[in-house]
Amino acid sequence: MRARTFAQAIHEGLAQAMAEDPRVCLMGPGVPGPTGIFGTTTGLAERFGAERVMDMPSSEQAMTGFALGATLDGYRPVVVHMRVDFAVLAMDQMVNQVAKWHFMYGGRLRAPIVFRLIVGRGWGQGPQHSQSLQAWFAHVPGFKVAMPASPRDAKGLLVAAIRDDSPVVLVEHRWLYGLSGDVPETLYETPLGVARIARPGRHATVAATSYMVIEALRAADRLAALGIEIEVVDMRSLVPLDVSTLCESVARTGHLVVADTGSVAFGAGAEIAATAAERAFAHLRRAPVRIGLPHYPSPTAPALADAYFPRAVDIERALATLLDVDPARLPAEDPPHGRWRDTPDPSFRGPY
Amino acid sequence: MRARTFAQAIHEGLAQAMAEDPRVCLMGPGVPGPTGIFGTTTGLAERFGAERVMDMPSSEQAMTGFALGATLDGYRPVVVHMRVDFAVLAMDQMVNQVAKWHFMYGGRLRAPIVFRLIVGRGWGQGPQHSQSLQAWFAHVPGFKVAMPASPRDAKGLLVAAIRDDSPVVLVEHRWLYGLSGDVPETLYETPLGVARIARPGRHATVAATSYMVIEALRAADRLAALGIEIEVVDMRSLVPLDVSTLCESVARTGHLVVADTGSVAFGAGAEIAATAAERAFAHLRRAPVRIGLPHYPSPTAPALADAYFPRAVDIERALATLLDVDPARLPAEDPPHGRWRDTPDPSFRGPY
Amino acid sequence: MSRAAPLPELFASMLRIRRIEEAIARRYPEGEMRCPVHFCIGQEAVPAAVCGQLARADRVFSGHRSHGHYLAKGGDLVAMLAELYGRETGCARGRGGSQHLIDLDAGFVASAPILAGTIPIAVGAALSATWRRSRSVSVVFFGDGATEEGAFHESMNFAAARRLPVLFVCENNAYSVHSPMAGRQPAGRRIADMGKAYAMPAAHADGNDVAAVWRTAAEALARVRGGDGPCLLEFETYRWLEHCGPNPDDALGYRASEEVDGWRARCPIERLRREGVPGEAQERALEAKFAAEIEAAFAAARAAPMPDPRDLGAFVHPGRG
Amino acid sequence: MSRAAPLPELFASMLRIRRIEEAIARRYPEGEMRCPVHFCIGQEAVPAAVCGQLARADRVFSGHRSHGHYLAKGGDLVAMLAELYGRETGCARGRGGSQHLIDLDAGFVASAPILAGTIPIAVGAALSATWRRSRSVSVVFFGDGATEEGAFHESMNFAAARRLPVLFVCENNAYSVHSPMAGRQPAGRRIADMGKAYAMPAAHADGNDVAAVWRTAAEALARVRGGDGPCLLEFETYRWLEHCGPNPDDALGYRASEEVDGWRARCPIERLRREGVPGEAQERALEAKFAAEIEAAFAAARAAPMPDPRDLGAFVHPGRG
Ligand SMILES: Cc1ncc(C[n+]2csc(CCOP(=O)(O)OP(=O)(O)O)c2C)c(N)n1
Ligand SMILES: Cc1ncc(C[n+]2csc(CCOP(=O)(O)OP(=O)(O)O)c2C)c(N)n1
Ligand SMILES: [Mg+2]
Ligand SMILES: [Mg+2]
Repeated sequence: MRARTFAQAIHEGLAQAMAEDPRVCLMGPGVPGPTGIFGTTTGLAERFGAERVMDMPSSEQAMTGFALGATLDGYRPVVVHMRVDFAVLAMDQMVNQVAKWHFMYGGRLRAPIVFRLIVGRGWGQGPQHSQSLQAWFAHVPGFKVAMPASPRDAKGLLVAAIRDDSPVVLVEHRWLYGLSGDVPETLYETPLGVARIARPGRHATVAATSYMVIEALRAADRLAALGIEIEVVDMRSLVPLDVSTLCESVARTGHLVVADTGSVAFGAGAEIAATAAERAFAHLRRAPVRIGLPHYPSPTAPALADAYFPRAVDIERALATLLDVDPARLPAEDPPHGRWRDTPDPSFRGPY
Repeated sequence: MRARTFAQAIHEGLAQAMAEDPRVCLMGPGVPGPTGIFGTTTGLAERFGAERVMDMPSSEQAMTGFALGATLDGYRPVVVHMRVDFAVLAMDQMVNQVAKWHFMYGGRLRAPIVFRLIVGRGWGQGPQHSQSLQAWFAHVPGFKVAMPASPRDAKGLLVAAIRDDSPVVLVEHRWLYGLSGDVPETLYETPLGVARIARPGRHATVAATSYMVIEALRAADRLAALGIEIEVVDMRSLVPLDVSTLCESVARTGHLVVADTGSVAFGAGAEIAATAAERAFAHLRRAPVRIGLPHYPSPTAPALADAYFPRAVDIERALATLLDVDPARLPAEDPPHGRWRDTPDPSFRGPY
Repeated sequence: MSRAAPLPELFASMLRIRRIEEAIARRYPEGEMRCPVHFCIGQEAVPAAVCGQLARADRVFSGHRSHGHYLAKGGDLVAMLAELYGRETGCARGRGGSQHLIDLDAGFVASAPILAGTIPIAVGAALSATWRRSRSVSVVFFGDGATEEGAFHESMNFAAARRLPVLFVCENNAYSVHSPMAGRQPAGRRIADMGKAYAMPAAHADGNDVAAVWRTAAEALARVRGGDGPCLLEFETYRWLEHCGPNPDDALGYRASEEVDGWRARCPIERLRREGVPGEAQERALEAKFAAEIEAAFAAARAAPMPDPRDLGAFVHPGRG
Repeated sequence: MSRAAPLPELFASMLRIRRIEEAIARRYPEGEMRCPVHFCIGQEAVPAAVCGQLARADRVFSGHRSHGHYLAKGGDLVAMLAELYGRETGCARGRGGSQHLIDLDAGFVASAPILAGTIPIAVGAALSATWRRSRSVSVVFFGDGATEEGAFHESMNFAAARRLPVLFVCENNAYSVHSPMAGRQPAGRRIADMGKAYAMPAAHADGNDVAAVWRTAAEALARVRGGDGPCLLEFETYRWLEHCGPNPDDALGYRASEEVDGWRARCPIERLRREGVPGEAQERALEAKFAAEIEAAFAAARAAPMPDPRDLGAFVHPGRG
């Protein structure tokens, strides 16, 4: 095992992809800066030059167009937004131009751009800095959308995205950045559109995205003590959606809980649940259940945020109901490492 | 019956709401212009003055902020976008500010703004002028979202939206503008969040939005000849979603087809289908089916557009499969009024 | 130094655009070109004079009113008409229509109707041109209305900050659909004055005087090509027909008829003709040539096949490159 | 004519902001203010001198670095601290945190961290003020980075086109997070020069010279109040601490230490002190007063209740108004 953090895995993927292909370039405010997008781009400007690792003004809309224009000369830009929320300013260029670029000129142009959108949860990121809008991008024809949940996939999906000729939106969750795991040294791909059985099990399926995979694995761990075997499917991509892995798992278990990082209503989980209802209807023994954010903006105060963001315990409760387990038998939730649950682990320090 | 077109109904709703409440004002490029947003605003500037019926520069993003700022003085702006696609330029102000305005200042501010977003389908509107992005707005906490399908509701939902203290997104489909129907003269509301049984039936439910209600009614008409009774539920609002009307209908019929004007994938139909799967699971005899746009951008050429946009015939086929009706028994589709099906009725003339 | 305006060629270029637009307008009511079309009749001088001095490798971008730019840059006429007719042989294979013209061989990269949408893309192309140490420049055409969009500012700012080889060309026809400038933009300043916000050289000229457009563009292009960074040009001109579609719209009353008549009298083609350019015989020859070309082009476009509905899903995602 | 700068009052206003920010910085590492905080230490002159000459009915808007603007406009200190502590008694009831300050009684309408996000809102408030024939003006504060956003341009354009009563105030501290101006904005022009793009009067001054800020703002406010339309002001200043958080960040190396030291030497408070304002005794009295006020405010804020998690869904949709 070659242990690397999620952030290091992204860094390595970027460095290797840039070394492999001189057309790969990075753009975004702060990308070449001293803190290097949470450490994921540090030193790359020094190594590959300021032309390929570009600082940018705060002009999210036009920056997207700059990247698109550069594809005309064969470049393959990776555009970075420190918060998903900032990409909201770029929706016109992303949706009206980039996503449709190949199609609307009859295949004569391509837009091989990767958008790294970071979900900024925790420490009071609040209403304008912690949205999780993957469902938007997945809804727009032309994009591929991936959401890595492990260091290995953080690198592998990034490399696959960079090599793909479609525009790809990568949603990276800040709470995964410190997570450590096995990351091969080679330049490998995690194919877009292929889910992963993160943990096999036979009593129920939890189909999860991004950071919710970690919470699902925690839930599975804790339910194992009760003899309940949960299968955790890390969806990895929303577009293409791996319908067969999802439905085969549901066919094995008969139960589905979907856990996504975004709002439940009209969210990614709706597509996953609806797909399972359509394609694995005969196998579903009970109604599918969705876990995610309630239909409220993201609050800042930790007293509210702790109640807002779903955790393993919410998944456990949903599974208990599905599987007729007396909720009283569920293990008590671990206490937070401090007073609040708004930071991912004890070593994390504010400001953010 | 007081027959008015959908466009006239909007006009009347605006005029009456402005007469009732001097705080209601309209903004948007072309709003006071000679063609008056497809006739929905004609003459209002003359009647209510240029201050309340404001032309605007093409600055969609900032225009949204102007409307929001005006709410500080108690105004209730109705912001008009001639195409949904133009609102994409305003997503930052709409989503990061307007939708969260009341919440993120702890209830001290309100954003009673109505956004009229027009879906520009047909006559080669093409990739950048015919998107139907209601699922986006419905996914963002803070908005209410409504989609009138009849002249009566075009007025009633508009009036309800104007009087509501939340920001409300109204999605208006161009192909409904010429539709005629009964429109009461009084200033009435169609309550947000209440669906309507547009046609009762007992064999299957079609839950439809906006223009797809018309196609669903056509399908129901044609299937009636085979003795099949389809219940058409006009969802009318996405947020709040009328879960009980939906689920009660499914409980009666046991079958659900969802027909939405947008892309199927991660679309409004996913939420409706998932909700039915969750809340009416025991009543569903077969898997729900979704009808909508394939996951491709909108093509311009009529030869492609005719295949792209779903019609009654697609709903009929889905119902036939659900109800074990031999598709050969389905009535043949009516021929188009011209060579193509890219205009709503024979009296329609280009350019658009 | 740049050469003097080649007036006979510019005349030919303008006349060709005019005749093509007129032919489209004539056939549009047949209902076979089933997409919105924005005619540039009356505005031909700017495309002719600006594109007339570009190399093939220079890249042109435009918006909804793009026929003139496409044609003047050398875009294929049959492919454009086929696009309007929704044919598989259209320049965008029928997927885009009149508002999505493209001819990469001619260096006409892309037009698109979302206002200001192609402006940042043109800047990006200029950026990557500098990476490649290429000498090609980006030229982007847009209307007065498009300058109201934030993307215009973001693009101007970045192009100036990085001194990129972009020529920003505003065709100011005084209206955005039916809205006049008053209330949309500040009084007492020209659009060209916005260059000052970015320390960007800018110039303004009569957009119906093809020689003036030529000179103004020549100077700006010399700067841009010389590596001195971007320039902004504003040309005042006027659209003769309705905003979208083939008819006059004087009945709507948003433009005073004296104003419309005044501008019609300032026809850029007629202006040269009055100066004796190119001469009657030459003009007759041009008319005959264009008439034949246009007729043949319409015939070819109309004979071309429609896209196959089974290919609806083509070009959504490219194969691996 | 406006009165001369009331230096002792401005000193007091700046010192108060400084001491409050220092107190927050001191307690921030305790980990009880759990939200990102952007300190304005070093930049106190602009909020003090601009807000110091506003009426309560004038409406102020700001961005992420808003403490100074809120306090100088008369925002309630306890409510601000309670907001940082995530308390139900916070000015935004804990929903917003440091980046969403509000005090409607004081005419501090809203701050929000999305860059340039409040600029159009301020313009809209000015628009509706004209509808009401009110004499209140909108003042919006933003950084140099925010001027790169398209919404800035769209707002300037519209405010100028309609001659709205808005004062645009740019605090140019030469950095956007860690990025210097070079490469982000054109060389050879000031941000104030952007006024020319909109025929909008603009001025530039040393943002660490509180008297200069006062004079510059006074002139502009007289114009804006007089119905002559908007003005743009640019004040050069400097942030002493890291972009976000309570510590210096000299170790990151993006700012030369001579530069940081040079600006620290140009402390706006020290500058007045050197000129003998307000005098030692007065200063001691102010220090004592602020220390007591701040201690009491922290105590009150910390004693206040947390929001009840059962109220998570409150304020998503208002009741009918
Ligand atoms: C973002 C956006 N908003 C609105 C429109 C609708 N629209 C199409 S053309 C046009 C007028 C543009 O005026 P101008 O840029 O001056 O070009 P002109 O039509 O005068 O050539 C408008 C508002 C659009 N296409 N895109
Ligand atoms: C739309 C958007 N993009 C990016 C950011 C991230 N961001 C927060 S503060 C900041 C720097 C802004 O610089 P400036 O406007 O000069 O203000 P300063 O911090 O220097 O006071 C950036 C880029 C943001 N908040 N919003
Ligand atoms: Mg124009
Ligand atoms: Mg700054």
